[in-house]
Amino acid sequence: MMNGETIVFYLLAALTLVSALMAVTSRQIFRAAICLLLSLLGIAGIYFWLRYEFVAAVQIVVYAGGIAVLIIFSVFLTQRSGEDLPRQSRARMLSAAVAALTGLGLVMLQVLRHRFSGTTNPAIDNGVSAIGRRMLGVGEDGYALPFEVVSMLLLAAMIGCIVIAMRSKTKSS
Amino acid sequence: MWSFSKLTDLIHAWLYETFSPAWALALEMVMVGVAAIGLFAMLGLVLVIMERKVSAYMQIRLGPNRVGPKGMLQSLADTLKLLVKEGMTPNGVDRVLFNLAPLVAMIAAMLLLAPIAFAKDFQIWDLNIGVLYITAISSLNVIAILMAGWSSNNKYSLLGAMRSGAQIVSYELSAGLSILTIVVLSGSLQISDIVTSQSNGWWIFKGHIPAIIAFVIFLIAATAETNRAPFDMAEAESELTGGFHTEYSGMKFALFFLAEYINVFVVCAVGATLFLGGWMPLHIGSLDWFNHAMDYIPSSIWFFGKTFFLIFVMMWFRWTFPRLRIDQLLTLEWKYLLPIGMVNILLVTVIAILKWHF
Amino acid sequence: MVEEIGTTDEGDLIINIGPQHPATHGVLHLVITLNGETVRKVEPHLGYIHRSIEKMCESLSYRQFIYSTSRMDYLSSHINNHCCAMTVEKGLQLEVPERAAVIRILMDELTRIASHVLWWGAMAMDIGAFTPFFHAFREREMINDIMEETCGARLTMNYMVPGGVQFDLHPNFHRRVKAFVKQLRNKLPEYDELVTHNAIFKSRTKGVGILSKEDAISYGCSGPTARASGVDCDIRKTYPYEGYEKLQFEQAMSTDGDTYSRYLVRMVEMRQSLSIIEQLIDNIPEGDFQAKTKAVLKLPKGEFYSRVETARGEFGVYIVSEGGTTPYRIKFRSPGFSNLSALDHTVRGQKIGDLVAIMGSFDLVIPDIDR
Amino acid sequence: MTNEEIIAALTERKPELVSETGGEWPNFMVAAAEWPGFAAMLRESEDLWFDYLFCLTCVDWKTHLTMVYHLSSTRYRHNIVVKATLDRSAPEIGTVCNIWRTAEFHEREVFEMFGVHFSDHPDLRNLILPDDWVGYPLRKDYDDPVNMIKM
Amino acid sequence: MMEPGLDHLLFIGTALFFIGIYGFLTRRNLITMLMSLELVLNSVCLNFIAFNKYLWPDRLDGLFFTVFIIAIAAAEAAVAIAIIIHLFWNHKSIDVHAAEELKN
Amino acid sequence: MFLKDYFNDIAQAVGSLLSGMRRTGYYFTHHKEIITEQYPDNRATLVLPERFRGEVVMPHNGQNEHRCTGCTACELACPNGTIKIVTKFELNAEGKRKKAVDAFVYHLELCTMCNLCIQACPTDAIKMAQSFEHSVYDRSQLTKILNKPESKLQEGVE
Amino acid sequence: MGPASMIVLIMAAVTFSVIAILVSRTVLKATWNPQKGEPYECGIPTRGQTWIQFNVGYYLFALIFLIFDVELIFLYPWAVAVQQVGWIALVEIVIFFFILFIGFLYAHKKGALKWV
Amino acid sequence: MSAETQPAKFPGLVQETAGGGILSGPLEDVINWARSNSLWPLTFATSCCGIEMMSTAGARYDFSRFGFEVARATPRQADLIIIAGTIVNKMAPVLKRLYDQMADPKYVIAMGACAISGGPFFYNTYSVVKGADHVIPVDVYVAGCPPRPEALLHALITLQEKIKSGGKRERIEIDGSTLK
Ligand code: SF4
Ligand code: SF4
Ligand code: SF4
Repeated sequence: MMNGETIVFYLLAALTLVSALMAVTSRQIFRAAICLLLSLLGIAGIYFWLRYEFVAAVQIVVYAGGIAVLIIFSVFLTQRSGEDLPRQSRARMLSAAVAALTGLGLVMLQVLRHRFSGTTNPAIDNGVSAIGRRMLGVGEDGYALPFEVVSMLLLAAMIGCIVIAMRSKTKSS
Repeated sequence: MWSFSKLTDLIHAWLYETFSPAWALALEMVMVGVAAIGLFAMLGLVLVIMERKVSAYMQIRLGPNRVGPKGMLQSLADTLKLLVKEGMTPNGVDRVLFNLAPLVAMIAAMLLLAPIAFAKDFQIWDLNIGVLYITAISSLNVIAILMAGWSSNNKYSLLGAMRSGAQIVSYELSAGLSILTIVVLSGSLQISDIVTSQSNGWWIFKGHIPAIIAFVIFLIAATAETNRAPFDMAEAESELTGGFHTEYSGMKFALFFLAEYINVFVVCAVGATLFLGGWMPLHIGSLDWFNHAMDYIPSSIWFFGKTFFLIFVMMWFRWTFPRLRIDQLLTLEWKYLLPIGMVNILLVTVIAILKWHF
Repeated sequence: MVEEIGTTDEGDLIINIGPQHPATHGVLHLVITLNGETVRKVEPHLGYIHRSIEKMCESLSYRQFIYSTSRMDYLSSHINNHCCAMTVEKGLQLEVPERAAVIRILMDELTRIASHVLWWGAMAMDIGAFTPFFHAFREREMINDIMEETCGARLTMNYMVPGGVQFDLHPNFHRRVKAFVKQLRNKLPEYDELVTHNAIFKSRTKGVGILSKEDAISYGCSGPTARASGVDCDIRKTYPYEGYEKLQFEQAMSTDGDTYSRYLVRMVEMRQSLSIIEQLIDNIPEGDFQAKTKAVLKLPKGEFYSRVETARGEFGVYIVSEGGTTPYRIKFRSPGFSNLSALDHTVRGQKIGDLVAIMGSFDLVIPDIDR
Repeated sequence: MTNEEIIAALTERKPELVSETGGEWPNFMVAAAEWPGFAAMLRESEDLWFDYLFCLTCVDWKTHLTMVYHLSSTRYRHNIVVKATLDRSAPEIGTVCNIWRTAEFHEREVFEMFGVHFSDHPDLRNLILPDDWVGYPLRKDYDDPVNMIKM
Repeated sequence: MMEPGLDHLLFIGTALFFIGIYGFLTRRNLITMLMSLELVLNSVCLNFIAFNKYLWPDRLDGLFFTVFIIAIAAAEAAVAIAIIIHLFWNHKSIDVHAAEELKN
Repeated sequence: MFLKDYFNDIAQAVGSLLSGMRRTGYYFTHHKEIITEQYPDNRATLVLPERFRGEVVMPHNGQNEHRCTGCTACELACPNGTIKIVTKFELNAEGKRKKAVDAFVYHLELCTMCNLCIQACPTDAIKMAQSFEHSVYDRSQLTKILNKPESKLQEGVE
Repeated sequence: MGPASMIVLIMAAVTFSVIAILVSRTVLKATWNPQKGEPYECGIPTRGQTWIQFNVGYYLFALIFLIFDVELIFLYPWAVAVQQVGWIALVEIVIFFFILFIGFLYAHKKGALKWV
Repeated sequence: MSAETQPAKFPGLVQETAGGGILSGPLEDVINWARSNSLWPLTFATSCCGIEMMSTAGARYDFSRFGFEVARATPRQADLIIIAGTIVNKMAPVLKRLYDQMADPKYVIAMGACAISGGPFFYNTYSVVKGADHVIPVDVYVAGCPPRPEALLHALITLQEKIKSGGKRERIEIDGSTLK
């Protein structure tokens, strides 16, 4: 029997895949951006469905709140967003589609053939406080180091952005 | 004492007795949905009339007083009128996104209601990342605004939308930081935990100076995030006429309006929950008679009282201050609020680890 | 006209502000070239309220044409009328009775305050504060009451006639004016509290929209707009008329030339107008309020020019007479027209939010510009 | 300077100038062709320093047009009126908007109202009237049977 | 329809991946290519979470990887967009051809 | 000192903002400051100043007589042609033909309430009334004939 | 209620909005004219296109925001665990902030946080 | 103020305005009640009368008491244009466009002599529209120059009465050819 959860899952999956497809095919760049966002929200929905609320929230915060806005701004900045993107050559689209479909087929074949074996240990709490403890842990399975490394990465990214963007700004004016 | 939880339990039990589980669940869902819509609409009506009255009194005038007793039906008349006003779609707009945008705004606003604890044990969904959830969902607003602004094919809308995009996004940081201050103190993201952690005093009292600083930052950031004056860049009337909703009319516009007010309500509710103890009554140390007296006031009244107080403060801001310019607004965030917020977090960490809070 | 395409340069956006726009205080149409939020260029398009008053006045008698000038700068309608009456009197070589002159000055100053008060509210509203607007109307309504009692109308009073004023002062006038002076003196600190000292307001206006002294002169700016840039151009001081030379007051001046100093100059002017009123209110000479004139006025052949200081700046009336009962040609030199021409220069390079603030500080009245 | 001094100072420089008397301020007639140069002289001379153009207009005398410039000095507080007679059928005079920038708008107004052409004006378009307006409304013979209801 | 399980999630992940690849191959515009890339990254995240959920529910590493990937994706997007804008300022176009020009 | 300036800025800004809020807060709590007059409710007590110019009227006395001789001085004085006087000739008591006003047409929709007609009238036949409720659905109702039907010139007015 | 509430709320929002929008369609016979469809720009026909490429001055802020936003999401689990972990958490966050603060100062110094 | 006659001099059809009609009975009454009590004006002022309109909005007269408070800067959300001031030929197409861009139902008040007939600028001017009803249909005329705030309030009440009584507004189809 189909219960509510299953329906929701399939709805989310459909949302994700359909809007992802539209994101890569739409010739209206702004719409493509919105579709991408919808697709990412669909993924967040799947995380919710899987009861990984923290990841879902992170996904929404970063993608909806950050990356989408950034992409939209850069669209405004660099495109005449009212005009359609140029049409691609049919051959190119076809070959890309064939390549993607073949890839998909091959991988799925492998996936379905492969018997995954996981643990049968009981699931542990994936609540935020567990995540927090793990993240701050300095021991064997702690993520303290990556946590600090991320800050380095962010620093690097920020400096990179500023260097690049500021240079172009001074140049433009 | 009368409480919501008993009522909901009763209904729940009755439903499951009378109907088969599937039907009961469905019915329950419908009831929650209807209740949510009702709450939503009520809040909208009340907030609109409140805003008008507050502004009127600050502006030495009377405000609406002719529709219904003391003008209380004014916002009802407005709603009805908007309901039967033409909601048109101009040519040349991106029809899909244009019509989708108010819907997105509504969905975002509605979803925000889920984790709010309206009273003792009365919460739609007490999920374990409560406040993070609210932060996440409220960032969907940006998308609604950008969608509306872009799809309107109107220069004012576009400019307004981009402004508010930049603004909401920036102020999310300080809002997040000030929320974190309380999270550090209470050690949980779950709304119910945060409320219970304040049973012996609200965080604004027992969190020392960092909590107060965080509270102020939160108020400012909340005002900015809901696009209200003095941060109403998006619809800066004297510059961009209507901002992102310039082209919207009738109910489509009303939905934005409603969503905006619900957002105001939600951020104030979050503020009340984090800093003012949610539905927790005011308790003073060991003043027992006082505490008992306070306990007699229903928890929902405490919650709404605090929330409406914060809303009033935001209205007070709105009707007092001039508007900031967009660059000043961003400077305020990046030069003042963010560094202060970061230092504040460190401070509160020390306090939390030393257990200096009560 | 050649319609330009939307962009002039990469990333430039052309946007219309007005004719129906809350910030333009009427029906000014500005075509703005924006780069991001920065204003590249502002091109005013006028004429949305061009009522051809100059042409119309050519067929009105010297008594009749005065009323049409109160519809130009309706916020200083008295002062406009005053100037017209003075020009006609100049032509007729008519002495105005002393009482009439004092009444005129009193009314002028009340009008100036009313105009500045309204401007104060509107300026605050432009910057986004709504409450001051309503508070401003409280004081403005008091002036309106005084006007209504004596002149019979609230806005377009039509009180001046060649040779004096239409009616004598109302018996309540003294009492009301004194009450008003007291009230405004009490409320001005409140104004400061709400707007002048407000940190947001200051940061919005300080150092924004700077107009240098040379530019102000070259653009023909006058009134508070020019005085904020350090031009001493108060006609009441420089070319006194109607007994202003006997009064004690200072020209409100500033040298910064930014939006804030334009604001401050007007605030100071309000206080000065109050002090002028205080100097006069107890010393109104007895006598006629109107000189005897013929029923039909005829100006001798010649040209007559007189200038006054309205709330917005120098207003001039230039009458060319052929000796008939109607002016042959009449030209109104309106302060707003010249002030507006400096707008583009002042706004360039500022943000679009500043544009509104700068326009607010110029205190434009569009019918005054379009005539 | 008093009016007499101004007249003296100017006739000294340009003896051919015609000055009118009567009226409050000294009145000078210049030839249209000489006007921009004369204007620059008025603006630049240290003793005259007419830096403030407060009124610029035109009068239609049915046979000819007269441009009228009212100037004053913010330094010496003296005033002067300069006039130039123009041919009515093809009125043309040099612009002074590089000398007094306020002239730009005033000249545009005179252009549309009287049809005076200002040579070298940077942007001579209709300012107040609609772009497709026909006729010069402030000329005496202007008639508009549609819009103008005569009393 | 079946009860959703690991396979379904993996299918979504893989499909997203190849949709992203498809977009990456067909688009000539840097921003849209970046958008396709985001899809690819997300498919990876999804797989991590799926494995974590269905195979090793006793661990949190998949979750952590996802969070870190999101963080890195954000940083990457920021830098990429900075570069795109930089390119745009210099070449007035963000077509890949413009980027190719950069190589020379 | 950088930090000192930084905090000074903040303190000053907050201070100024708070003083603004105190002002609005004062008005919010002091309702006696409200100055609103409630127009349709205060209609009965509304007294307008006697000089207020609402519209031109022609007073008639008890015998339905007015003072207008039809001299058209007001028509000439009016700057915008608001008044049109239609005259007729009637025989007076001595049997002389005499000009009299037939219809005093007054276009309220044009009138600017400038008072020039009143001042011009040699016989004080017209005056300004304080009425102001002139709203109508149809603009033709604003054109009025001020002399009442069958009204006559008052005795002794020349 | 659990996660199902999200579905319920979304459904509620959608039904509410759709019904509200449809009411006026049924009740009102709206008129139409060609000018109604044009974009509103203060009563003047708009000049040129709206959807043009446009200088967004704020993109730099958005860039930096994104970085900080990521930082913020790492702070959430940290904040929850602070009291359980104790001093180490403080040390870690001080390092974390310190590194970020360098970036912040750098941005400030470079004038990236100033308006264009 | 009873008969709603159509001004004779204007050519064209009389059309029922949008917003009337489909529903009847009490529901219609409720809708009319809502509409009449929530007339959001467009901030439209061209000249002197605009100042009196602002006075009416101001604290002393406060038209928000009737629910007219929410002055909208965009015609899409406004229900009412108060034509406060002179309309000149250059402005007429703008006014028409603004009116056209408003969402139905929409109402118009002509405030002051200028808006009714050109008022002081009726004779000898070449640029003034002799009455705003040449451009857009007008529901209520209020005379005065300017009408005092009470008079405007009276006009608003008059308009409310009209809406409440379900007054089908006559709409005068204007020959579009004269306007650009
Ligand atoms: S008041 Fe003025 S406009 Fe009215 S009728 Fe008299 S003269 Fe004419
Ligand atoms: S009202 Fe007076 S001025 Fe006018 S026609 Fe009658 S008597 Fe003459
Ligand atoms: S009616 Fe009178 S007050 Fe109103 S706009 Fe016309 S001239 Fe001005």
